[in-house]
Amino acid sequence: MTGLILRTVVVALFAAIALLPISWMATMAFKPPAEWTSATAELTFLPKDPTWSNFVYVFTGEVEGQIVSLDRTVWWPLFASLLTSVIGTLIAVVAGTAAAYAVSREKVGGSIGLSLLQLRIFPPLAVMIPVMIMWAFLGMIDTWWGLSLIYGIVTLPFSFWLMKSYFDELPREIEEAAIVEGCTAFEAFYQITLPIVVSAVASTALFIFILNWSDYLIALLLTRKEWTTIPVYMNALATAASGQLYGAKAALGLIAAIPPIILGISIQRFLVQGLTFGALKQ
Amino acid sequence: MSYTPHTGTADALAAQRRTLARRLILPTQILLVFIVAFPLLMQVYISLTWWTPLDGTLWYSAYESWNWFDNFAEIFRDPGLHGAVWRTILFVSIAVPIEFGLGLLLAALFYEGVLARPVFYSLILMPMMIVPAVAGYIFFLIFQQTGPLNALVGIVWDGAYQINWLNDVNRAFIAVIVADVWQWTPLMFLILFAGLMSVPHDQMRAATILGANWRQRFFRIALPRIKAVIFIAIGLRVIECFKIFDMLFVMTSGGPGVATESLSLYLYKQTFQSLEWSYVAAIGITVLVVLSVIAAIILTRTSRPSNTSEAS
Amino acid sequence: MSSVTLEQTSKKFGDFTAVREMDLAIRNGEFVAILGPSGCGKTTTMNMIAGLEDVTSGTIRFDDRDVTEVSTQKRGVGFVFQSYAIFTHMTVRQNLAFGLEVQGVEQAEIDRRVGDMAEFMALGHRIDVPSAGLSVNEMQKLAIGRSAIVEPSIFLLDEPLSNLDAAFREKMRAELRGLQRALKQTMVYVTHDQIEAMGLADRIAVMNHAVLQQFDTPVNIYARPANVFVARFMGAPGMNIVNSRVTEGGVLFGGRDADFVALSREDMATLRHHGERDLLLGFRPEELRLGEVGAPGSIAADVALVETVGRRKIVHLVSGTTAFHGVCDRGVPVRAGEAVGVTISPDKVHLFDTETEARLQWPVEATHG
Amino acid sequence: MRGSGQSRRSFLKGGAALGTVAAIGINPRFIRPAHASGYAPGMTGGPTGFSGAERFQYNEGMSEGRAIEGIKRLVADGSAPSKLRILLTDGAIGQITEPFPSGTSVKEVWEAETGIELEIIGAPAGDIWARVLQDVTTRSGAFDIYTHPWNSLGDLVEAGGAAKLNDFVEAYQPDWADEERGTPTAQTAELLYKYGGDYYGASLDGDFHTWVYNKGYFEDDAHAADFRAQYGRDLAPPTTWEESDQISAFFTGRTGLGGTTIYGNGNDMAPFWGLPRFYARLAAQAMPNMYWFDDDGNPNLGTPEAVKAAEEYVKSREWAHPDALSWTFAEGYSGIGSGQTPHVTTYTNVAKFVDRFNDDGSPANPAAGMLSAYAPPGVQHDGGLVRRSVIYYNITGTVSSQAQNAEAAYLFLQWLSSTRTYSWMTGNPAGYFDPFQKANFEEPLVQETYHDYMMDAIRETVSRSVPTINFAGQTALDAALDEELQAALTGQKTAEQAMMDANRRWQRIIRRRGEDKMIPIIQASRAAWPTIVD
Repeated sequence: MTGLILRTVVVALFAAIALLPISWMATMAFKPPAEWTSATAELTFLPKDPTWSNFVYVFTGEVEGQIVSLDRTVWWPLFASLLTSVIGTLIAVVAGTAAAYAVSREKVGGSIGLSLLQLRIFPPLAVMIPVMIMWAFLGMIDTWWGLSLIYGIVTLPFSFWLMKSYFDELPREIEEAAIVEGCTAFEAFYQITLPIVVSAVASTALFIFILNWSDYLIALLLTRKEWTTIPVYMNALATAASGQLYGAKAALGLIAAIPPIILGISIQRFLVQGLTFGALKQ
Repeated sequence: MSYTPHTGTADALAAQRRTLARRLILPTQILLVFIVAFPLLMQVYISLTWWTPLDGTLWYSAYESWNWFDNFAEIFRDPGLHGAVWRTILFVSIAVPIEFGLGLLLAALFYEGVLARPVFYSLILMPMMIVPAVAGYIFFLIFQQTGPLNALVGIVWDGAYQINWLNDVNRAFIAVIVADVWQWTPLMFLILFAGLMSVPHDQMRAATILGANWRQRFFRIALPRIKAVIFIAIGLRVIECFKIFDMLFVMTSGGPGVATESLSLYLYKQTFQSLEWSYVAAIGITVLVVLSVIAAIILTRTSRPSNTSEAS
Repeated sequence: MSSVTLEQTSKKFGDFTAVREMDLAIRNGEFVAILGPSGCGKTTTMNMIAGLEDVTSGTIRFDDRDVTEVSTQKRGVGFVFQSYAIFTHMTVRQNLAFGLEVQGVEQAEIDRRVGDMAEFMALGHRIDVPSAGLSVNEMQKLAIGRSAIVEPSIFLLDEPLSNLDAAFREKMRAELRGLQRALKQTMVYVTHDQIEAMGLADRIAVMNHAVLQQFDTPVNIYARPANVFVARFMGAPGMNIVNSRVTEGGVLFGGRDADFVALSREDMATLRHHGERDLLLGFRPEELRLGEVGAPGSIAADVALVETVGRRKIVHLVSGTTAFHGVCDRGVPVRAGEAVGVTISPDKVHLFDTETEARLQWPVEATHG
Repeated sequence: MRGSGQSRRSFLKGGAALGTVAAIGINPRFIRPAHASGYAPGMTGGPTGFSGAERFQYNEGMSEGRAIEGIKRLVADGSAPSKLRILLTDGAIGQITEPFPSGTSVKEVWEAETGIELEIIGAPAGDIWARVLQDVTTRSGAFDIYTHPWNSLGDLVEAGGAAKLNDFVEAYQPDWADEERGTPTAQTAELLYKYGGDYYGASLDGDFHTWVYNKGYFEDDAHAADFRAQYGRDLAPPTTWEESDQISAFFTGRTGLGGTTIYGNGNDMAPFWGLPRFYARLAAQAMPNMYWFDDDGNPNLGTPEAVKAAEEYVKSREWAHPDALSWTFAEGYSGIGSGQTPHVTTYTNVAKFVDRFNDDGSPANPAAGMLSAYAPPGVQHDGGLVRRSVIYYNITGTVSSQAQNAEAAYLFLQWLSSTRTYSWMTGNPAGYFDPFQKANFEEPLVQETYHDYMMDAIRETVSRSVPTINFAGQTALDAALDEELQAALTGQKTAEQAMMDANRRWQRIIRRRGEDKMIPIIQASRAAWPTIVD
């Protein structure tokens, strides 16, 4: 019993360390400029004079007390993040699921699994120049489809490996029985197997959405202005206006952080499989 | 029984299934070829030249400054690159073991049982859900001269506020490690805990009955059993840590000086400041070769279990 | 090796009582089976003996030593899991040596004992193979050997044969019995399979709903079940239990007017002591004989259904509103729809109290007087 | 609730937000009755609707008018594009889009007179060169006009990203170098508009780094008395770096406005943003100049003079804010504005962003009303005092080589950068574009925005400003020097080691770019240096 309490205390300490930095940003988002740093006032954890103005500022571009009006509000980057993440997820999940099924059942495609793994391991910056040139040649820089496509490609390894681990577990007999009953091979896949793994597909999709939403580097390099995503917008806000728009940036950070936290916690069990490429199940 | 498949013979059926499989894999193959073929060819091509966009010619005219393997030779002579690689390796070899150690400790605590486990579990996972660029910003805030950490330090050591974090070479390096450990220890914990939970309960109990104490059970039964999971967890972190960019870019941009400049940040600067694109291509190819070997190792490790399960 | 005594041992999980006030005295060197349907508390009982579960109240003693508060590691029990719990990341040798190593036995001693045990278990030629590659048979031996090598005072086995197919199980059962004799170990064996229990155990502890029902030799459990549950649980099919009533004239089968059941003198004495009352009448299906309708001392019944199972026939009978069944050789010419006269030999009849379902004995406890 | 309309009118309220001085777009400040309408006699175009508008109006005989006429001809023959796409630094957009002082904006006037839409795509100041480069190297052709640091002009030209403007300049005669109204000297025009002898850029900025100080501190009796006691001379604007550093050292740790602790050196020292401070120190180390390269095109970073400049620069960190190494110009602005520092070297628009008052007469920043400026400090040599500043960043417009219609793009740039439009625009406090033309300094609206003290200081600074690197390889050269300086600033190397390493890296970059190509360019760049000695 003392062991249990001792363990709980240690774990609670860890949880506090995990939580404090996030909550510092969260409270910062509600602080007026005077409370941002200790240069102008004593720092407190909770805002002494809580305000929505940081949010008002990023959503409307103007707020009392801010002489700088924003050229762009957060609405469009928010939409850009959402749209490109969702479409990127669709591409990755559809292609990845189909390929995973094919490889799981028929061992086609040679070493496609290895290639996909390499794709994930490779540092994007070492290959970004040709990708930029290619994207420009195809007119895909700073477009929603260009960003969605690259998102779909870089998260493809995850959807492939995840779904493959699921299909590997599913006995072939299910489809064979269906084919014996008169289904075509495709119908067996589409009508029999897919419905069985539909929750796995859904979890994979959420997982990949989080990955896409979290991207900073790719959006930084492959967008200009129109389709910059929230993280890029957030960081650019500081470069342009000064390193001191702490509150507005914190508000943006909070907006960017919330969807992955909610989705991530809701699929936490599944995350393990995603992050281990399904290697856990042995 | 008396069912007869009306689709024909077993051979025809197998053929039909293979055809379907080939079609289903096609989109992925196309995407892969799309993203790999041209970039790879272009990388190889320009890496053998001295081309930079400043030449005023387009990349396909790069042959005008053909130089064979000079760029690859440069890789061995470039102290900037060596520094970045060395820092990255140092970063990985400090951050990942700490993450592993703390993750394992947490996993062990959870495995033994804590009160309100689901609540703490979710709380502890939160850092890894944060967008890395946002995490960089959070720690940029925390490590400010005028930020909360120094305020806290000021409370403990009265008046001694002025610890400079992000503008000091060594402390900035510590700060980015702290940020990385904060963000990714939860991942280690998540994977290791799942691994521990997959250790058959009976084996742990059998060890107990045979007289093993807690430590013996943990280190002789549980840990060896989750070797593959540990391998994955560490491998995953090493790879991601090696690529690290977002968090550093936002938090320090590699500064002060190059004190926190990782390989990725170095490549970014080479690409957008020095414009040494052919050199970047040569580095890219070198990295590709090294990583391919690593990927092959990982793949053989992880695919082995599924092969054996198919065999049985 | 030692004796094991449970005194008033209880285990509660919150509001749920898994084991209630159990008294059990296992003798030194005895092979005891704990038998019961799933959820009856038999595994909990074993876990308490092993120390894997703390007892809520009561005492457990090994010989004279009170081990109630002693941790699992220090109890010195051997435990064979249903899954065998082989450490599959180790070789056979490492598995066998594990217990000795963690107890700090000298290396030379370990080597010697591991070698001996491997030979004894006929695993000598497999000693350095990874244990993941063993056959099920070898795994069981390894599991037993791994427990035996630390010379436990008592050996606990949790349904070790349930993973096996029927034919192999019989072979392993024989082997297990042989091993127990050779090791001269006190063994407690948990099972839900009565045939296994009957075949292996010196004594059987039958449990139901957290309560020990009867602890006796297989013969006695079968011949003198302590209550209706044990009577029904043992044997396949179980004992017939029918309502009946004691009247002036005798015991009425199924509470009907007509047919009386013949009883042994001993039972008659018991009944006379109790006076007129309802009771439950038990008789084993294989103990009844089918004859002509109206044969002396017989009970008139109709054959509802006849099943042939192997060399036996199971005959479903109805007498008035009372259904029961009998077992006979497949050669007996009986067909559904026939009317038959059923005779039960008087010394094979068991009497149980309607309320407590306990066996009626002479003299009966005062509470039922 | 406060509507945005109201906050637009009272935009200077609540200016305590120091961090916001670096504008993304400041709303117009001057609210004046809109009574004037129509053009002044003889004028055919330009803004209308406010008093003084006639000063910015033009006719076909003027630079702006010629540009408009040119566009009209393009429209007439059907070759004019329907819109022009401009990549523009975020903080500069307001000067084009916000009405000033009331009525119309630059953008509205252009669109009304030509019918060609202006599409402005913004990018952060620090990122804009990467965006330009991305467009050039990938041949995206997403912009007709780039704006970028003047330093990058050489790289842009060499990369083939900029269209040569010689023919257009010949045809439309911009008044860039006009003796009455244009650049301070003919030399300046050569420097700002040309690269390698050809016209490529249109300067849209006056980034002659200027010294701004807190006059209130300097004239404070207590500070002055203490300073005199310590250094035996008056606390006055420094003429040499030595004096400047003494002032920095003196003020560090003293108590300033509102009880704030002063740090003596207000300069930001982050990579890229801090670099001009070092260049300014270096340039003054020899008579008449310490050039970046010697006569033969070899880098001068390994010289004792360079090491001395580096040592002094590194030493100056002691008096700077502890976080100065991650500071950009914006933090520098807020430092001088809040009274945390007595002096700073920075862009001239610090005066318009920081030194201003709210509508109710209260200071927008604690130090508002206390600021002044001085001519650059220097180094005393036997032959005289060499005082030097640098031109660095300086937003420059170029016509993209991928522009849909280069002539139309050029004509817009000519119109925008000609002295009348530019004077009008630069008076607008809503953005970065700073005055540098003679006409700008004469313009009352500009004077009002930038204050008189700044006008004088700018003129003195301009005549003593040397160009930082603006030829091909600049990004690589500056980045290499930057990295070595940062290494010295953070104590990883001594200043001497850093300079030696920087020298080697510069040599390597030049070799790699081809010495035969580079040396003539380097030698040519020396011609634009002023030789004035005080």
